[in-house]
Amino acid sequence: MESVILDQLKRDRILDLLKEDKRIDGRALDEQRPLSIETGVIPKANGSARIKLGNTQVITGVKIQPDKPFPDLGDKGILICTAEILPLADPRVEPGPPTEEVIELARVVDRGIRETEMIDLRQLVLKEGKSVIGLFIDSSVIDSDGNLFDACSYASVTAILSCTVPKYELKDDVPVLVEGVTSKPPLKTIPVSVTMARIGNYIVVDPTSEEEACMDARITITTNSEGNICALQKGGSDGFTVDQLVRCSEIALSVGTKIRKRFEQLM
Amino acid sequence: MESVILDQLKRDRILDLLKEDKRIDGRALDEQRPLSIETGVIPKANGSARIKLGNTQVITGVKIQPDKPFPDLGDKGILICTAEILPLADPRVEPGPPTEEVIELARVVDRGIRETEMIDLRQLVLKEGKSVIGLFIDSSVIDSDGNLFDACSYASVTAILSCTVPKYELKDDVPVLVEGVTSKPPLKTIPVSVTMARIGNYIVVDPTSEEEACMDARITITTNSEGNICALQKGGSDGFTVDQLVRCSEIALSVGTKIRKRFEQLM
Amino acid sequence: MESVILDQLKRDRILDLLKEDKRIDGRALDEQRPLSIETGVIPKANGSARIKLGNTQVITGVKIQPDKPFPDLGDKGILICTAEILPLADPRVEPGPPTEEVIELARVVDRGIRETEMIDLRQLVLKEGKSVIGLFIDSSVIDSDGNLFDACSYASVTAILSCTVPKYELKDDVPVLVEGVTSKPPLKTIPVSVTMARIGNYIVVDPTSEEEACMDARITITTNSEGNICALQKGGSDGFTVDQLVRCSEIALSVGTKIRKRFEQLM
Amino acid sequence: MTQLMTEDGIRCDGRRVDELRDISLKVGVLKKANGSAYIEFGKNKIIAGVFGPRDVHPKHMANQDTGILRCRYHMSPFSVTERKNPAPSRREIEISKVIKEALQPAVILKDFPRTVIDVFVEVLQADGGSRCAALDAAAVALADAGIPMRDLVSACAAGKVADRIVLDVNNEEDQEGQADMPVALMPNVGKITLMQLDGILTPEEYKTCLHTAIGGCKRVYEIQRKALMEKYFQNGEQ
Amino acid sequence: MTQLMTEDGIRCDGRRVDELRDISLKVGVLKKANGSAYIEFGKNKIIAGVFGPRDVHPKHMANQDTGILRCRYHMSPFSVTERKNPAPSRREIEISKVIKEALQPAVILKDFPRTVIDVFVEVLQADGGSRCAALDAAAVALADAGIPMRDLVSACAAGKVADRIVLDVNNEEDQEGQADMPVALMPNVGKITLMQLDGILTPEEYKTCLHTAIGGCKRVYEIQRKALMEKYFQNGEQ
Amino acid sequence: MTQLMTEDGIRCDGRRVDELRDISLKVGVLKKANGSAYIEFGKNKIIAGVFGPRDVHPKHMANQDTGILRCRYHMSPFSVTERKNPAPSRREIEISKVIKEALQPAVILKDFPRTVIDVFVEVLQADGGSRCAALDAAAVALADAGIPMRDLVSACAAGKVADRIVLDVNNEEDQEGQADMPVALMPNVGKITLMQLDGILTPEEYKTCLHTAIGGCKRVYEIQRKALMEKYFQNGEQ
Repeated sequence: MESVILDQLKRDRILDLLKEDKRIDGRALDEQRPLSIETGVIPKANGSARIKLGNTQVITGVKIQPDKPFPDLGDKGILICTAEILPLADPRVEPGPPTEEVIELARVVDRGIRETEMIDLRQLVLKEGKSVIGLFIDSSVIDSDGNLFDACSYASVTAILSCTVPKYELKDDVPVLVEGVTSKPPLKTIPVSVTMARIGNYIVVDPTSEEEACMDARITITTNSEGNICALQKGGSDGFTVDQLVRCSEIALSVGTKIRKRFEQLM
Repeated sequence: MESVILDQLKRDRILDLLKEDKRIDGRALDEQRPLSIETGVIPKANGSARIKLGNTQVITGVKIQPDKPFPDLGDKGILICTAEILPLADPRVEPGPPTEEVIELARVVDRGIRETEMIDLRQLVLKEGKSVIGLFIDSSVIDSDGNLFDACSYASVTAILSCTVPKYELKDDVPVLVEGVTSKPPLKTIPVSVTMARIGNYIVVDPTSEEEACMDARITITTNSEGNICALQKGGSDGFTVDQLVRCSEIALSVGTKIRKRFEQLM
Repeated sequence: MESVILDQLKRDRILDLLKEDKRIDGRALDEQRPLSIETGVIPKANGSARIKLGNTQVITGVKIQPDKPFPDLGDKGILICTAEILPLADPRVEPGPPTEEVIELARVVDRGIRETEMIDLRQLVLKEGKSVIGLFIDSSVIDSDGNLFDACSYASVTAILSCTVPKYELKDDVPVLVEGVTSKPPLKTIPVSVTMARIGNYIVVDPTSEEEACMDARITITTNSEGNICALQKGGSDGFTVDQLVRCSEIALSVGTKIRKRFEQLM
Repeated sequence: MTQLMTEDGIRCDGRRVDELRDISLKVGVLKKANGSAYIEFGKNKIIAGVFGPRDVHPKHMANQDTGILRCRYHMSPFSVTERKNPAPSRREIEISKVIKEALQPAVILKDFPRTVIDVFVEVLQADGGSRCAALDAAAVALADAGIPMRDLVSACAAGKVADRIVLDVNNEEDQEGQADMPVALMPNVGKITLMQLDGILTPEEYKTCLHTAIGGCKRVYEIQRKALMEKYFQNGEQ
Repeated sequence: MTQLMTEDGIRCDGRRVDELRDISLKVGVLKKANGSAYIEFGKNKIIAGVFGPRDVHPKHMANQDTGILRCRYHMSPFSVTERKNPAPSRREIEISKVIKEALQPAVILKDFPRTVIDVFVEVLQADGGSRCAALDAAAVALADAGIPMRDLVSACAAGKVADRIVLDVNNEEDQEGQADMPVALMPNVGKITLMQLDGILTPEEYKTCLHTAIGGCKRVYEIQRKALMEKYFQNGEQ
Repeated sequence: MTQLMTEDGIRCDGRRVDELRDISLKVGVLKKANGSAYIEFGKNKIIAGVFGPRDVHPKHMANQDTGILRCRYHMSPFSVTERKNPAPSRREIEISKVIKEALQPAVILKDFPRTVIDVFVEVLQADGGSRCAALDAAAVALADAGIPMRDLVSACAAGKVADRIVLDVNNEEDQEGQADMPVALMPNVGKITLMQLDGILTPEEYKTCLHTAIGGCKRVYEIQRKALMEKYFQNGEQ
């Protein structure tokens, strides 16, 4: 808020480049930043991944442990995705309870995995209504340079793809770990989110924090392995035209297909 | 706090009128504002009411569901009255944890219903010490123009009078809803609270927020159908003489009788 | 923070005295302030003590009640020591959630009792993994003039020494109080903490709040009846040399021995 | 498991696929708020109140260059089947945020630097589509408060139920249907300012669903206009 | 179930109906507080400490025209039979408010604009009537702090037990009796500054109960005066 | 119950009593932080980031005469065997405080009045000795941020296991051993700035343990120096 004039100058500069189909870091409008994926980075977790999307960096760990099912959802295992921006990731973040931005981030990541039905939660039941397997997928942003939605989503999805599910059996209704027996998680599809920013009339894929600071609006669209659209979240303080929304869905499908191939190599 | 001079002028004006036995809105000193009562306004609740007391407006919903009894109170159902001043009701209210004013409001409303033993909680037990019926009576102030105590109390009492209690039966110690069977709540008496403000040496019934801003002290007295006094709360930053307290109890009884007749028509 | 110059003058004065082996209140460097101990001050508690260490005053109550054991610690009773600085004890304390200073205070007191294994928690089990006896040892600082660590520790230890453990028996797996039967707590040793401040190159025992305001660093060393060192916490914004740390351990042992004799008279 | 649609395309509450639920909207229902509105949208019962422009507390949140908009979407404890804890849930905080961002393009905040406009929405009874209904009431309450606006904001969901794209998803359809897509539109400017999707759509269905929702928003807009007209031009004169 | 009264009108703790429990009150018991007092009132053991007039934090709570009074009534975890969570309960917050409002008429706050006087009360052991006992200690602690006051505040409850009006309700009578009415009095000014009632009284009993409580307040006042005299005029001289 | 030491003095992870676990330390691993470091110390995986000197929020915490140092030690939910609640525990708050006090003597805060230096430590995977490893990374991150320092801070624990004093206690030894003593040293100044002890030591063992820990700190210091050299003087030139 302090440097309104500088922000305006930066926006002018970014818009001038966009008119020539260029971005401030040299990318094409529909080009993501380099994506690096490492899995197994937290051996004590059941699954884990470190994602670098340009300078944005996220670490996700998956913990799998027996739990009680939610009421009315006794025939399903538990899936909870969280996200946190660590204060070391960004000078603007302060320790404390989650802001509305972080709550939105976590819920969008969660829905992207939940609504696509990536994991067949019905296969994670030990005893219906009593005892199920819970997957806790916690993402920590450790370096924050824009597009935390995709970075956290990719880290969560790849941590799940790389995880092993320990075996539990009920003894006297108490879940007991069966040592040494694990399985792959029951997967149905691979969701891929693609986040785009609208700056003026231009749609840019995978915005940096510089681009986010001067964007008009934001959209995150998640597609599944079957080429369908399964989750969407518009954000930011302005809107989109219908044409832009259709264009965004096409970009999400085409960029998503490329990313999904990278993910499939992990399986 | 900003306009100390204006507050003082307003108080002088109100006191000048009181010397002539008049109030700023034309009422007699022991006259309540017009009271409108609508029940059944929230069909998804088991009981509900919307009260308008002058410009003060409150909506109360009753939710009835099985619960575990409190320790040492295993032979009684649960009754919990809450109250909240919604931020849309008053420019001075901010979202957040309840202030001491709101906590007092809720506890005074709760005690007015609890101490009069309006509801026979012993009839709301499914299995002693294990399983009981709970009544949650939540009041939301949506327009705040003084005397929230009576408005919330009247809304809570009429919501209870209008509620239907669903039937639950224990199956294997688990309470199960019996569809289509309901009953009236087990009532013993009808409590009516009457709140008065002392301004100078005058006692006025049902103060507006204007009158509350310049009152010296406040008192809420609840009476029951048998003409007894069953709950009382003094508030405000000054006191009452003994004579005033006796006079207040007489007003509470006479005004309460009129209000109770309106309530009885709802049964 | 307001009176930096005054603080500096006070420190100069204290240091000048220390050079002559004197303290501002006339004590020797390794001399504690007068210690008074009263037990049984809260008859409704199972044990209690009021400690005065100079002007510092602490009241501790012990509540003993059945509880569920911690997971993985099913063969042990529960011991929890807390500490609170009441806002009436100190003009700098404000009501609200505990500060990091208070959390450290409580945890150091707790560890001093836990790590010395003062109480044989294995003797407080009603049914392994299901039901145990819990000791809650809550300390309230009511007058705060420095060295809260030792004051809270002494009050906790003497409240434990003076407590009587009610007898519980399991009936249908529910713990039931056996009226009129009590026992002494199962004690193994008596821990005594000794807190020292470093001011310049001087080590002073039992600092007042005046001395704490200008100390460089702080150390609390707890010893047991067998003459061993069992818990230690360094605090403050500077450090100690190795020689100072060895000297501190010797002081803690010699001062601790004297204090322990006072405690033993309570048994 | 409810049957969500008959063979004749009649939905579980009797509507056709392109039919809105009953909507009633009333402007200026509160005395203390600067602007207010009450909407019944199907079984939703929602009240919105607006305060401002006014001073910002805490002050460090004020912006020297523009006014700010704050929103709070909150559900009453008695608004849902099982009594709801009155503390705001993560869901309510997220909805508060997307509602704020849906209203923001319509409100001319630059005119009121250093101030805040507060929009408070209370869901007294909840049904499917409560965030859209909340937005519809909030936009009208902003207008009622006399806040300068570029356009209204009109919101309505579409979705996929029993393999068909339907307008205005109700509670049962939301829970057992295939997709729910709430949308908010600035009807004169033609901008979508809120859009979410939960559920699975083919790219073709996505487009149909979006257009269906926009059609609903436009019909809601007429109801919003009429409600404002009723308050401000009751006697037919301008 | 305890028998609360014998046929001869003797209460469960041996008192007659118009008898106070033992009260001991000591002034100036703390070093750091500006004023303090310790009271034992039956089995109640309560300490009160006062700070101020002093600067207000946070600053926006200060009032340009008058000093403000803040009160905190808090119960120690070990003060009751079952260990109490140290976080303030809703009951403690309400009692803090009524205690503040009971003391406020007695304190001359206008003399100290922009400042706060903080009254902190800690219930070390709780019995029936703890709010009255807390008030009695707090009023004396305010005087001990040298705060200018119009009058002391003296508090005592009356109630209805076994169909009789009794003075100074104890814990068993509070829990199993028919009514409890705590009252605080400014004894020289003649104003009631705290009054609550839980339980059922006829209009006639209400009056009797009120007068009984006032009688108790006056006896407490003598104890408060004596305690202050003991501290300030120990040697009999003025 | 693990056997913690063989008859030949070999520990459960294969180390000798005076042997450190493997340590790898990398400086400058984050882009947004002013300084950062990543350490693997045994199975500990910890990242530290530093911001500042910068303005203090809230402002009343600023000190006119000196800069202030703040530390936050936090464990990721997935860092331990059983998923950890992300809210800071009392243990994390205490460790944050002792880490701050261990770093403070090394940082020249007087040069930056009214500002704050924030040190954030995240334990991604926890093993025994995580507070020492956190300190080792934090000290290097402060240097990487260009903060003027009197010395580095190097930390390592010693302890008592199977009746022997051992260097660098691991997780199993911490939980089933006899004593754990974390120590932090300013290696050139020779000051101990962090020291804690849980467990029972004779006075003689106490001295041995302290010297053993200091030996470990000095070896850690060499690793810290090397890591800083690698970043700032990669090509061997000054």
